[in-house]
Amino acid sequence: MAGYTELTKESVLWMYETMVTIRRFEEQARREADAGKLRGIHSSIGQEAVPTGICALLRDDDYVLGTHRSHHHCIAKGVNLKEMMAELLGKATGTNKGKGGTMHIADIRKGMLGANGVVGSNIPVATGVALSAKVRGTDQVSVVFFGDGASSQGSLHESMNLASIWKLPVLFVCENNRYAESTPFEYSVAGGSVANRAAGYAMPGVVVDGQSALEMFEVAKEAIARARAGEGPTLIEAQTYRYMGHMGADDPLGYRTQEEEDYYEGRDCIKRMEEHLLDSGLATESDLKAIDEKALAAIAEATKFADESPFPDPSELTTDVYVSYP
Amino acid sequence: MAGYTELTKESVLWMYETMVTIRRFEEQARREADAGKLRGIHSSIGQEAVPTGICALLRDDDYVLGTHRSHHHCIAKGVNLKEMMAELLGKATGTNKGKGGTMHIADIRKGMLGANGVVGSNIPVATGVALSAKVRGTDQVSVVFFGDGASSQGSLHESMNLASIWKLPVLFVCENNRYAESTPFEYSVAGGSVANRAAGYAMPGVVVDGQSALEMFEVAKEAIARARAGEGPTLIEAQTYRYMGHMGADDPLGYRTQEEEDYYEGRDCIKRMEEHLLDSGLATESDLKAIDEKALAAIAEATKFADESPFPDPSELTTDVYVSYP
Amino acid sequence: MVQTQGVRQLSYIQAVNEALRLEMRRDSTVIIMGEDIAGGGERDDFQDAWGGPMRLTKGLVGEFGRERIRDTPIAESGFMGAGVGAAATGLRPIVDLMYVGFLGVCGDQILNNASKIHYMFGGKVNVPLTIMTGTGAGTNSAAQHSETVYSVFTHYPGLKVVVPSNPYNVKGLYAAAIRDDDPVIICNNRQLMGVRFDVDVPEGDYTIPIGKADIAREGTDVTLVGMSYTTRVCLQAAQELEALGYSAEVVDLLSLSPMDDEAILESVRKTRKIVIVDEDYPRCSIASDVAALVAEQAFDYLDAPPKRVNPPHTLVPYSMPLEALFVPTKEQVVAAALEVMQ
Amino acid sequence: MVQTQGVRQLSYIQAVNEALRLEMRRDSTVIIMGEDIAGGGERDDFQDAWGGPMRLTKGLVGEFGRERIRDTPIAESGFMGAGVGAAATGLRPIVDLMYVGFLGVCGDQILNNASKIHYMFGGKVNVPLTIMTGTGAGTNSAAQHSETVYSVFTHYPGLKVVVPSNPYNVKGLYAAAIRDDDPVIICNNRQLMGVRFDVDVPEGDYTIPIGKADIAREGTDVTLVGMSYTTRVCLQAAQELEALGYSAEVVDLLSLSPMDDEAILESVRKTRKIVIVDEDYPRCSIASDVAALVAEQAFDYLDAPPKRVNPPHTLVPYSMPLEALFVPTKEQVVAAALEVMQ
Ligand SMILES: Cc1ncc(C[n+]2csc(CCOP(=O)(O)OP(=O)(O)O)c2C)c(N)n1
Ligand SMILES: Cc1ncc(C[n+]2csc(CCOP(=O)(O)OP(=O)(O)O)c2C)c(N)n1
Ligand SMILES: [Mg+2]
Ligand SMILES: [Mg+2]
Repeated sequence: MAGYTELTKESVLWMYETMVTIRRFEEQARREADAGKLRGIHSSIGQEAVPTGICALLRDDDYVLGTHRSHHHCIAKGVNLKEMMAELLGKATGTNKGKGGTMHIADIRKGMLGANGVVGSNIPVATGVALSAKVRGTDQVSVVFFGDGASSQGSLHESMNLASIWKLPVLFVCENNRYAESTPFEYSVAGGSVANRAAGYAMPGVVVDGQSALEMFEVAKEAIARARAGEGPTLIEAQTYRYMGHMGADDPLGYRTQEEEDYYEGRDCIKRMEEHLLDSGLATESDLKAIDEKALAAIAEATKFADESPFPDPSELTTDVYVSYP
Repeated sequence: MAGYTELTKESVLWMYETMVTIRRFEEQARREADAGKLRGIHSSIGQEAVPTGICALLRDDDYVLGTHRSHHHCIAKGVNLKEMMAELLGKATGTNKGKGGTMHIADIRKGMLGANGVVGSNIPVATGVALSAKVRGTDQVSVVFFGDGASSQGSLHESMNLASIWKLPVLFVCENNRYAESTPFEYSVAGGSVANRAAGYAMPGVVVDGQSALEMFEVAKEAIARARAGEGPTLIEAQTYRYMGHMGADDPLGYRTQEEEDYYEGRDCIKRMEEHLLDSGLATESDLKAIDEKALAAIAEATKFADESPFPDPSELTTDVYVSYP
Repeated sequence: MVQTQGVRQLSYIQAVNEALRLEMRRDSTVIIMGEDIAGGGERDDFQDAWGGPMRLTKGLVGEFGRERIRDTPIAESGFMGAGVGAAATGLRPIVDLMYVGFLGVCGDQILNNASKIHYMFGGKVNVPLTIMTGTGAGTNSAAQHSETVYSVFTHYPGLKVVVPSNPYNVKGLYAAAIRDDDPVIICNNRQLMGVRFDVDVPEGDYTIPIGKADIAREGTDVTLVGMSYTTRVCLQAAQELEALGYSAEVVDLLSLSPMDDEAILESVRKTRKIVIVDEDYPRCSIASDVAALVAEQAFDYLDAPPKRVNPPHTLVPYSMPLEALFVPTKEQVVAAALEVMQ
Repeated sequence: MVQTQGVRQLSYIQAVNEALRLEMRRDSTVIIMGEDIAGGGERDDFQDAWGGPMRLTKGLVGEFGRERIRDTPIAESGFMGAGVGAAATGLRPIVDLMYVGFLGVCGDQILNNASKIHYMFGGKVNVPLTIMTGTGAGTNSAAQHSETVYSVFTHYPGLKVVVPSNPYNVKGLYAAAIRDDDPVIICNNRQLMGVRFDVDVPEGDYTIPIGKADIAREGTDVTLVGMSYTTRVCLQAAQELEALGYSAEVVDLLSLSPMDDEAILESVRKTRKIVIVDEDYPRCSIASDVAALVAEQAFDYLDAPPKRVNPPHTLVPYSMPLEALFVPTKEQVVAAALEVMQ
């Protein structure tokens, strides 16, 4: 449970550690995939700051909903690393008992209401989660992440309209990493801006540097305050970049330039946070090293746990289809 | 085939006659429904000017696509009245051989590519029609009508985006008659404007008085010119009003006020066109009367034709499901 | 409606309305969403202007307010998805999908999310969503507004599907569906709405178990399997068969998923002949499924091939006389029954 | 791939690619739309960066250009509807629906428009739309990305559905589908993509008639009915049965709608026993439909109940060992065949 309200040493260090953990997790997940233990992952390396800056502000009872590319959302929301890694390997000890896998990790205890493999599909669901909070009279918020590609789905527009007329406590967060598979954002999004669409639905639309956890934090803080106060939804377009291929196997240089990659990697969210921590005296080099080692140790432990866990019992094939079925 | 390019005596009189014909047709259709010859119609009375002002500019080889409420679209596009009335009565001589009925009237020879009973469903189809024109290298345009209620469907947004990035020759025409069944437009459309949504898709969005055929003509002229020139789509929000209940049986005063009804009926498109014709000297009272009589005669003839036509042969139940099926 | 001594007669519509009212009183987490289910948007002067397409929800907003009775924009994918999300986080939403043909517009939320979340999340999240939808032909509404397609929902693991046939069972099945922890789709046949039934509808709340068929009429010579509207057709056919000297048993399925296989098999083991009457398109239909079931599991009991009565492989035509040929009729059922009885 | 003397071996992917190329050359009204079917948006420097999710469309943009090979935004409802509109007005569009589970997102356009326009418009408008979609489990992709659901398309009158099983027939069925004047859905099983087949694929263009089954192997003791991937499983089972001394006939359906009823019945009249092997969910499946067909129309020929082999009524799990239990296997088919043969 993060639940920070201000940028303090504690919250900033939490963000740094979270981003490092995500990156280390994804590096290991890629190794697992390369070893054939799972078919592949949609790596979130490069995009760590987006959910981190937002989730720093969220409580366990706030909700996050994700996409096919959601390991970073899960980790930022506090999902257990061991159970996540076990899920990737399809093990019985996984968050989803091995039934969901990389595109569907969920942990309701932590308010992670699931990744979702259908592009755009979780946006209405998140809107309903916000509705639930409103009807139950809580001040919980619901945050849904989706890609630039997903912004073309009608579900976003239906949901923005619904959330706006009902003043629902939801944040629509577009992780604009410039590509949907190989399709550039400039080609697929008319007008070249997702945030601009908000105006048509009478809600704020904000563009933010998604490679800066600090900026994400500030923007999210305002949106969350609005949501908790019953003032309705916000659309946030976080400009970010995925460093790897879409799902691993593809070579991104088939559809984007080295210059572009260099530009974004030069603005890497972890590097910039390191500079901030060191410059501001919030941490020393050895503090940072310790954090990285802690992350590596946690990932190693998670990997061991996953490896040693059993596969689901064959009977699990047909359980959990229903809560009850005579 | 209308295909006018300017507001001339001829085109204006064509519009007047078209609107009168629509109204007389709808009055008769309502009588047929009341007599139990069909279950009901979604009457277009009050909205005649919207398709009339646009279709005045269209050629037979341009396309129109409609909604559940589309008799006015069909008549404005030149569909045969006899075949339309026969279709309402489910007769073999109907536009659709009696198989489609009031919500599905189509006549491809006249470029009427069909009403559609699923709200929002024809918007992508119309976009594809425009794509076809583009790929085939013609300068045809595609016009799709939809209601204020339909504007909440994701299909509109997907289609606006597609049409914008591909610069397709399509007009998205929202007939904002202020209600979707009993739901007021101010409640269901966040921000209170459909036209405003266009900006997010980098296309023009225009609000126009839908109770004025002349204004519809001017706005459509520009949009059609844009479309034919390969400059892409336009979103037009025509402010209009349906005088009858949603489908006939309901009493609209259950959800709207007498004052509001009076206001819109005071701006009736036919009355205003009559004033324009008389004031400008383009027609005399007796000219107008002659036009009305012509319309009434045409409707009477259509009704007789429909009444005397046979129902489809029972074998028709299973024909036309496929072009070929072994 | 006339109240026979000791019999509380309600229309199908009234029974649904009563079930909704009782469940909403019982459980404050029950909410309803749909187009014009109250009507008038949020205008206070026009509250309850509509009450749903079939007036199933008429009057509820007065008792439960706009927070729980929610008019939606026309955005089925949006509000069906909202139902899924609300169901996963503490509410028991009922979503009105006006006509089942609009499944096409919101299929993703039903088929990819509602049905799969519980499984994909390892059983750790429930989706107690109820979907109510209008089905069936016979109303001069043409191909898009007259579908049945309950077989499609039945096809998908993770969904439950119920098909009430009269005011008594619809009331009990609504209560059961709303209290159920799985997503349940209730198919309300439009031709049942206005019909008079001689069944008693108790005033208080009660449930009818999902997954249990009802022997709507006992018989020994042939089994007629009905569901929703076709149960009515089967009962009429059974009466006619009686006049001809045959005793027909009518199995009213009530639930399609789970389906009460055993009730069907038991009846067939007794009568040794079966006619399945289904208003849905014939290919991959419930009728096919039941025919396959009895062929596979009661093969040695069958005196004649299992017989399916469906519409032909065609769409629902608009023209009324043509449409009348689409929906299975009493005459077709009688003829089919006579055929399997030789 | 190794070219055996006189045999032109292609992968399933290459065969599809070749069919698309030949049809696009033949007919300038053929266009293709879908996500990343070329890739790179409109950037000239990155043309053909992707070539479709299975690389089925790789290289086509080079020959036919961006006007006919159209990358789309992720908006299945939008571009499927665009396919319908283009098909109704002079083009023959092919729309790539990456995985069949995304049917949920664009069901309205397929089920309410593509399938119904010809009928609703009294036969006066044709919709020569071809939809190609990836089906099937076995790729560690979990419940939403592993469905088969061809039975849903088969259920709807107005749609045609084909299920190729190898590089030879997929090439011919693509050509037939593209030239067909009705909407046709082609299901490409993902497990067939990478497999080696010993079939000859002629270089020129040819069609395989939609609605005709193929007797993939002749036999006398039992009929095994397969479709798409399960045909392969049936052929393997038949080989194993042969080793056990039984002669199995394999009927490869190739089309589900229209279905070649007569080919199935003829085989069953000969073998008197049938096993239907189907990767789709069991309820209201093709297997049920075929079982009902033979029960109804070949009842007196059957020596044993028709036997269905489907996955259980469950969703596709992610975990690989669990997923392996989902898809019908050779072992299951052999066991089922032995069961019907006593
Ligand atoms: C409805 C649907 N269409 C297509 C896909 C296939 N697909 C998976 S990820 C993806 C690209 C998504 O792009 P974006 O939304 O930008 O997210 P990113 O991958 O960049 O994180 C596509 C097309 C899908 N999963 N769901
Ligand atoms: C997808 C879908 N949802 C709901 C309906 C039921 N319905 C028919 S007309 C209508 C209202 C449409 O309102 P609007 O778009 O404003 O058009 P209008 O009736 O005012 O012309 C509704 C909800 C439908 N036909 N299709
Ligand atoms: Mg992206
Ligand atoms: Mg309206």
